[in-house]
Amino acid sequence: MARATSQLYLDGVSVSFDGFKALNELSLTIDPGEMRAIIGPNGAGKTTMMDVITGKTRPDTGEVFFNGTIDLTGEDEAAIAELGIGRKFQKPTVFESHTVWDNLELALKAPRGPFATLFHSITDAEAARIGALLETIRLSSKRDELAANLSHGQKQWLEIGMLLAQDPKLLLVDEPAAGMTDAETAETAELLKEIAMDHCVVVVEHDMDFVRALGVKVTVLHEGSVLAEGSLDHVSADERVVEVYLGR
Amino acid sequence: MLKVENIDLHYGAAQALKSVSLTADIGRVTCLLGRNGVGKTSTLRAVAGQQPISSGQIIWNGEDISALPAHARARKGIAVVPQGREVFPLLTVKENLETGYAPIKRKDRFVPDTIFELFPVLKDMLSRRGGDLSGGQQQQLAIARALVTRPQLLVLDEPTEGIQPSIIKDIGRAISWLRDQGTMAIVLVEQYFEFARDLADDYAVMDRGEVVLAGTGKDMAENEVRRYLTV
Amino acid sequence: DDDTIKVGILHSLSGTMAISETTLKDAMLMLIEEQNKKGGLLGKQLEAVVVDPASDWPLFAEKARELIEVNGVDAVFGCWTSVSRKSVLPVFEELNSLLFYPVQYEGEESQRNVFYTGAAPNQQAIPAVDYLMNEEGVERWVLAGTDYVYPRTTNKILEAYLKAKGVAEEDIMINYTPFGHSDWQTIVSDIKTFGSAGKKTAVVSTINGDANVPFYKELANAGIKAEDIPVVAFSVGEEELAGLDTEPLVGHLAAWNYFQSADTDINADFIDAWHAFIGDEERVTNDPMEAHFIGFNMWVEAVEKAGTTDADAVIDAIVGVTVPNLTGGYSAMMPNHHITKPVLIGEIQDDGQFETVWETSGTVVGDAWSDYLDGSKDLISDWRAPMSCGNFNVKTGKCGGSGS
Amino acid sequence: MSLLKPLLILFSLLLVGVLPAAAQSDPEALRPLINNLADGNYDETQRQIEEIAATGNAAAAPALEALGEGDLYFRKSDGMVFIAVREGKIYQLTDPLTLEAAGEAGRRDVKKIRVNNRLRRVIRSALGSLTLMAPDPGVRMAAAEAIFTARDPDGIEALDIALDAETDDNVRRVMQQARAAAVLNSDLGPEEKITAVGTLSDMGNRQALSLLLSVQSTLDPDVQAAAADAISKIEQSIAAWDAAQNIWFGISLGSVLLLAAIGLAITFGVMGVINMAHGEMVMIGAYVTFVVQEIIRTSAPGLFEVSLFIALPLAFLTSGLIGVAIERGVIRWLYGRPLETLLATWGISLILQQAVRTIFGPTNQEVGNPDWMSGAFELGQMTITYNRMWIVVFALLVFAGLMLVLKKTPFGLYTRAVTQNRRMAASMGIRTPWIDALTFGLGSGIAGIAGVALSQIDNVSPNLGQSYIIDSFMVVVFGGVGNLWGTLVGAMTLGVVNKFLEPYAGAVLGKIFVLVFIILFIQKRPRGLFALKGRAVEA
Amino acid sequence: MSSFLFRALDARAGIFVALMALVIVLVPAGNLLVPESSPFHVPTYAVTLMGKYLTYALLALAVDLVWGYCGILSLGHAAFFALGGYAMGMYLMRQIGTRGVYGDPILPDFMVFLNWQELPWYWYGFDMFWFAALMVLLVPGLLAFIFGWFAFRSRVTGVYLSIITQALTYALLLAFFRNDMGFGGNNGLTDFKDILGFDIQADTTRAGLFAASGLALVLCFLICRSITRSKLGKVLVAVRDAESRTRFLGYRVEHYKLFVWTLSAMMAGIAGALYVPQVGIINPGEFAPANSIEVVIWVAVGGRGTLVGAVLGAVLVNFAKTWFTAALPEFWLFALGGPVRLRHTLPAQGHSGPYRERPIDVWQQIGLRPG
Ligand SMILES: Nc1ncnc2c1ncn2[C@@H]1O[C@H](COP(=O)(O)OP(=O)(O)OP(=O)(O)O)[C@@H](O)[C@H]1O
Ligand SMILES: Nc1ncnc2c1ncn2[C@@H]1O[C@H](COP(=O)(O)OP(=O)(O)OP(=O)(O)O)[C@@H](O)[C@H]1O
Ligand SMILES: [Mg+2]
Ligand SMILES: [Mg+2]
Repeated sequence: MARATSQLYLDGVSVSFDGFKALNELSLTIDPGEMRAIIGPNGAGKTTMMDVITGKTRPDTGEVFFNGTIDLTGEDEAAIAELGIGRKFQKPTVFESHTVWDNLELALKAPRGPFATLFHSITDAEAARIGALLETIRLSSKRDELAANLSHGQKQWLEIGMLLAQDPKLLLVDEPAAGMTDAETAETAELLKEIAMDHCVVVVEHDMDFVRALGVKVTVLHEGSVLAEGSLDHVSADERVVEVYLGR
Repeated sequence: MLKVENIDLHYGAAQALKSVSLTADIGRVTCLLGRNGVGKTSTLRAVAGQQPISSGQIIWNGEDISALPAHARARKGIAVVPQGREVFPLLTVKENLETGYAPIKRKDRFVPDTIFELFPVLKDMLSRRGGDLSGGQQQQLAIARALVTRPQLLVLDEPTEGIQPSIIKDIGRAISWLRDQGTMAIVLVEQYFEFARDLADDYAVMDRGEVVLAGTGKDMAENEVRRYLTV
Repeated sequence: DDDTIKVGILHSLSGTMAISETTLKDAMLMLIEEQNKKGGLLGKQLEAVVVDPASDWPLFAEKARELIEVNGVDAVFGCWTSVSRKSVLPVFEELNSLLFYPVQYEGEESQRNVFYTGAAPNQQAIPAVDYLMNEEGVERWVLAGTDYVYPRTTNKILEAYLKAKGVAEEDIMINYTPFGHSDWQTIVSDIKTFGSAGKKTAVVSTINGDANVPFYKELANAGIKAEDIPVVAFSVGEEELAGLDTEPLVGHLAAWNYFQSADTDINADFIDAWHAFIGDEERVTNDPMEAHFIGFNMWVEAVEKAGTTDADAVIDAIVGVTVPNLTGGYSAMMPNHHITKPVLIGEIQDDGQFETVWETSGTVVGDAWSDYLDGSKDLISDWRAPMSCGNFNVKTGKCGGSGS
Repeated sequence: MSLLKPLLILFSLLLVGVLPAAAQSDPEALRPLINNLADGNYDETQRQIEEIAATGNAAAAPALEALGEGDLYFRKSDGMVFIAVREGKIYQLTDPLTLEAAGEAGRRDVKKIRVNNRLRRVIRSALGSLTLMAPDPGVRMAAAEAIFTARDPDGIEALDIALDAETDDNVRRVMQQARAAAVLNSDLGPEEKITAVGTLSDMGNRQALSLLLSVQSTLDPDVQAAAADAISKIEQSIAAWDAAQNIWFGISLGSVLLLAAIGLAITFGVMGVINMAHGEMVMIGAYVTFVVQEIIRTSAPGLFEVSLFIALPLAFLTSGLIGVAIERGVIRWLYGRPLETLLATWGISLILQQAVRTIFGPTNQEVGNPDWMSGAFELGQMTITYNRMWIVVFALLVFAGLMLVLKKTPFGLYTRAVTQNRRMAASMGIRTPWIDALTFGLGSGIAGIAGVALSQIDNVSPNLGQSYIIDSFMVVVFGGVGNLWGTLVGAMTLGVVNKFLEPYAGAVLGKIFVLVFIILFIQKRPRGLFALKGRAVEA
Repeated sequence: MSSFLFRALDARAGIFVALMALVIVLVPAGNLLVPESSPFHVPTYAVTLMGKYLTYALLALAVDLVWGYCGILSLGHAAFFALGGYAMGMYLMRQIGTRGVYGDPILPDFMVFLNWQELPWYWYGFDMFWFAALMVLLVPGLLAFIFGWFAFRSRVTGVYLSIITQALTYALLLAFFRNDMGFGGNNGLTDFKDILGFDIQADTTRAGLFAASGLALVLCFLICRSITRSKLGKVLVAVRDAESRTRFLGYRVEHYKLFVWTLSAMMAGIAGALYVPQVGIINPGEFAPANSIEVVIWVAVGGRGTLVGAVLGAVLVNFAKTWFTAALPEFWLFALGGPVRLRHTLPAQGHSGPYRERPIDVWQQIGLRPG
């Protein structure tokens, strides 16, 4: 029931590494158009969850469905990306020997087959889109720089730009504000809220101000399963969340 | 004490630092702030010897160390917690910590208990490979690893990145505790303004490769600094 | 410059074959030097042109072309492996020059521009088998070789020959190994097994090059003594033995047309000259060196006879030229461009030399075409006018092979 | 050569001194017979030898021994026969019967009495019956074995006498087996023969089988049946032993692969340098062995037995230092550019090969096996050669030693840290240049000592390294780059697979199948046998 | 499509193509039209030699496409080259007809003297040029496709891939050495007489083969260049740098790899096919792993990932080899080993090149080490 109407549906997902349970019977449902913040202690399994959704890690048990019908556990990374799931990694990963512009061009939504790309030439609309994205991530001045030459924070921004360029249905954003100044963090929150108007977004972040600024439902993970769920105020009031995560 | 005097630093032809100067005293925390890409990490790399400088001087305890390789600087008591963690992915947590034995005397070659008190999670994961840890766990390991070398100068590049709030608080307490020991100078790069403000004894703000504002922590005027941190 | 006559030397000085061929380059340099001391040829000095085809077969063709076209040499002494010879053949044919090929080979070839001074199978393999059969009473045969054309052909010929002599199918074991094979445990143990069937057994080895050393080491360690299962080899000479402790190998055999131990004055002189030239008393001589010695002298004589180095004239003049070989007899160039040679069977001694235990009473004429192979038994070769054909079919009476 | 003579005399004196007085009554009586050896062809010589043996006069043993060794000569001037040993351009002569020095002769004055394999066999069996009573059990054993192979019925009598006197159980057993062999070849009655078949059946090895097979057709029906039983029994047990033998071959090949690859497991596996010059380090180790033996040969022959132990540290140092030099001179500029290390080390490998070729010449060099590395022993029906056995042991020792260094010492830890993140390792205070140089030196040094071992089974030539480089890379990659256990298991697996394929497919196809096996295996496990898994690897 | 090829022709490529066109015209002209006495005469020896270099250049180009742009370090490309060569060699063998030493109209000499009774099935069709030409493309292409299909799908990368390509060529080497394979064993295929009816030893034929090699090189260069400059080229570089990241963007990495890998193998096949008639022999030695490594070295010397560099590297190194093996026969290995080494000892990127900056990423490319 819940599955049919959901955008993303995880049920009873477990993953273990050499006996260590990184995810433990995790269940989670994201509705279409919803933005969800996920918080939880280091090692709670947030990144692992994203790995499971994007096909990087296969769950030992449990179901993962996209759009209510598509079983993601049977698909590989490329297929999942093609379905419309985009991801920003916790550690920024960009194509270092490509320029900032080319990084965005590669991410841009377009047919992905070898022959399509072989005969592809860039359209004005695409160029304009990349230009706009460069503005958004404030890297216009670095458009012809190799991505290798960016600072840590700039790489974060570039990766966010690439995620936007893909225009996926579901965005998985792992710690977007890490390494950003407070002002930039606030701005990122605005940006995500804007995107969330017509996309489904899952954000992982440790910055409570940022999560507060998003103003969405929060899920707290702990030891591989959901510890609490609700508004930020609601979960912050939970003793266990304070104990394992927020601290005093 | 550390004295950075008018250093320039280039990546190929591009200049990343222009005549940057900075001091850090034993028993004090010096905070370095600035937007993305202004040269904070570059400054720290220059201090740690990871990137050669093209002019200027770096003086540590009265000695010019500008030309020393990184490992020699580590042997002089400089430890770094780099941006992006850089733990050794295939070494276990224990082995990662033991790499910190390299610059210290044989009798000091053990992991102080305070480290595990600070980061209890590491104790549980001693035999897990560094690369398998979660992002925040890696960050904790990186800090712990630096502390194993019993440094006199601790250089931290955004140590709170990706760490859960409760541990950020612990790290804050730990840094002030270390400062209060009075044996260590600490240079901290931090984006998280409040965290920085609470810890800073001195501060410097960078913009486009230059230090544009500096002073003691007490008169770190929020507005003025924020001006350089907003877009 | 016209005041010298140029001689090309086409031997690998690097790569896998350098181990064998470098010596031949030195031998040629020595022969040329000696000839110059004697006053050169046709009143001119000889000049050696050395190139390195680097054990790379296409490079052999390229270097041959370079020698002939660019350096203008009048004759080339060179090649070791069959494939290198095959590679340069068309070049010599096209540019009409001369090649002297000094190594024992599988036969089945006779080319106008090439002179084969090494042994053909009938000058090596068959006498060796005869010896084992008659002298040692061998009844069971292991034919072990490296997997390439020379062993394949030789073994084909030997198989046919043995069967013709009444040896049963199950008394012949044929085994091939890759080039440079170094782990002989299985094969040596197979040989041991095969040899324990109660009949006197021998191994006929066409194992090539470097693979011999580990083979003999394994053989020695496994305790296979020459008295029990003798091995007769066609590719193991003094040079190969130099890399081995021969103590445990005493009594194993080799068939060649020359051994350094040959007790003749001309050989003693040759060895002395070689030691003086190379500056090392320990260096050995071997069969291909003798082949170059013979080939070179034949060429010198033919040039003198023809009064020119012109290829056509020399090709005409050289057939029938007879020069002394190092074992006390004479070798003659036959119309099929192969030479006459004595066949010697030698036993390995503990000093790394061979001692001749048997030899043919006279010399044997090298057969270009084997009598034991279907395709070639009707072929003969004669490069003299009027036949002037390398593959004349006596059945059809036509030049051009046996095909219909 | 010069050593041989005193040894020979000593040996002969031993023989002569203890033989029953009757048998050595008059050595001079033998002189005409011995001098007769000088003329005639092989057939005649054979008759002479048999005649000498028939006298049963043990004084003939040294002469026959020398004949077998090729040391018996005759003087052209008077046809007298001597034992001669060459010293430079002249020969030192020894009287074959009295064993007294008999002057010297020029190279052209004497002529060797030729022997061939057939004669050696005859001599061996003749000596067998002459030395059955020797005091040294080793000699008696050899004598009995000689009679076994000769299967000469005439030996039975001598054996019976010897058996009565024999005290050593092992020799006794071999004598009985020899007697059985002779009996089967004789015209004794069926009872005797059935007992003999029984003895051989208990012996149970290939020699027994071979003997039974060859006489089977000549036997009476009863005996034939017994023989047939014995044959099938022996064949069964041999088949079982064959499988064991194959596994041993596999392990032994595996050890060679392991030795060849283990240095590479460090320079390539741990450091990530695609080290094409690895084979040359092995080759240099082998040449060090050669040089050591050469020096020993000329200045301290007594040390030959320990030459390998002298060579090991020297080879380690030589290859190791060359490795350090290569690292300091070339590789250190290329960290982070592994593919260029491929080029650079390829260039170095060419240069090293050519350098060795220039210094030592292009031909094979002789490296001898010390006695403890030669020969074989029987384990059940398996023949295990000493050199292979010691190489297996040695390979495992090297492996264990290396494992200890890498896992249990700070050096090992620092090495791994440096290769995983050079910049960060430096910031931890690790002297990266040192570690790089030492690690590369260690890998090269290990390759060098592998060369010492390989010199015992393979060619020592400039090409030595080339023949192992591909296999080494296959082993390291098959086992999983960066995992020493992988290298061990990989080497052994490939060795055993190869040895099980070889009897069926032949050496050539066998090798092809092994390569195909590797290709397919990598499809299943794209990071080798002992693949590292998890986030740490992919990241 | 036209825009596709057009894209290749920027200034740099233009210069290269123009130069090549000049060479293709001038060298044969210098050989055939200029009298031998003239200093401008190009000897036949030189024509053949340069023709050989051009085929090597084409092989290097093929390697550069997969290695320089897609990060697949093939240590087995000589296999495709040799297979193309064998396909051509088989055609040339069949053309000999009754001119072989045994005069057998069907069977090549080596089959006659090893007592083969009839032509093996896989030799059928090779008497027709079109069929052989097709096989020149198909055989290497198919092998590459099958090999790549499995390897890329199983995500074999880095050194693991390099080593199994080496295993592939090594296995083929051993297989072709076997006389039982029916390809002439170690001696390979030789003694060719004519190609398409032209005498293979005639100067005109040689000049023609030279021109054909030059044209093939230019054509393949243009194809490679348009590929690398297309978006597909950018994807390839992305795969080279961060394969798994490319997957997360939705690109099917294995399809991309398979595409260029197969294409590259076919180019190598063409190179081999043009090589064989010019050098006059094809034997299993061409499969030797060392040959493949040498090709990689040409590419690296000329500059990986530049295409033109690969061509230059191949010509340069081979020219040096030709020259040294004649001029310094004993020492040419020193001479060749030296520069290869020296060139790379220079700290090419100064002290702060991107390589020093991010060692881990380059390591990752070949899968040696995690990031
Ligand atoms: N391959 C692996 N082997 C062993 N343990 C692993 C492996 N991968 C992940 N883990 C463990 O699984 C747990 C979950 O990791 P994960 O990265 O999902 O945490 P997270 O919630 O993203 O944490 P953070 O907030 O620090 O990023 C951690 O304890 C980590 O150490
Ligand atoms: N390896 C490099 N090569 C070339 N340019 C670089 C390199 N690393 C950094 N830069 C450039 O140098 C400038 C300073 O970078 P630095 O990493 O010091 O910034 P930062 O202040 O630490 O930024 P962040 O907050 O994003 O970490 C940036 O503009 C960046 O683009
Ligand atoms: Mg995480
Ligand atoms: Mg930074």
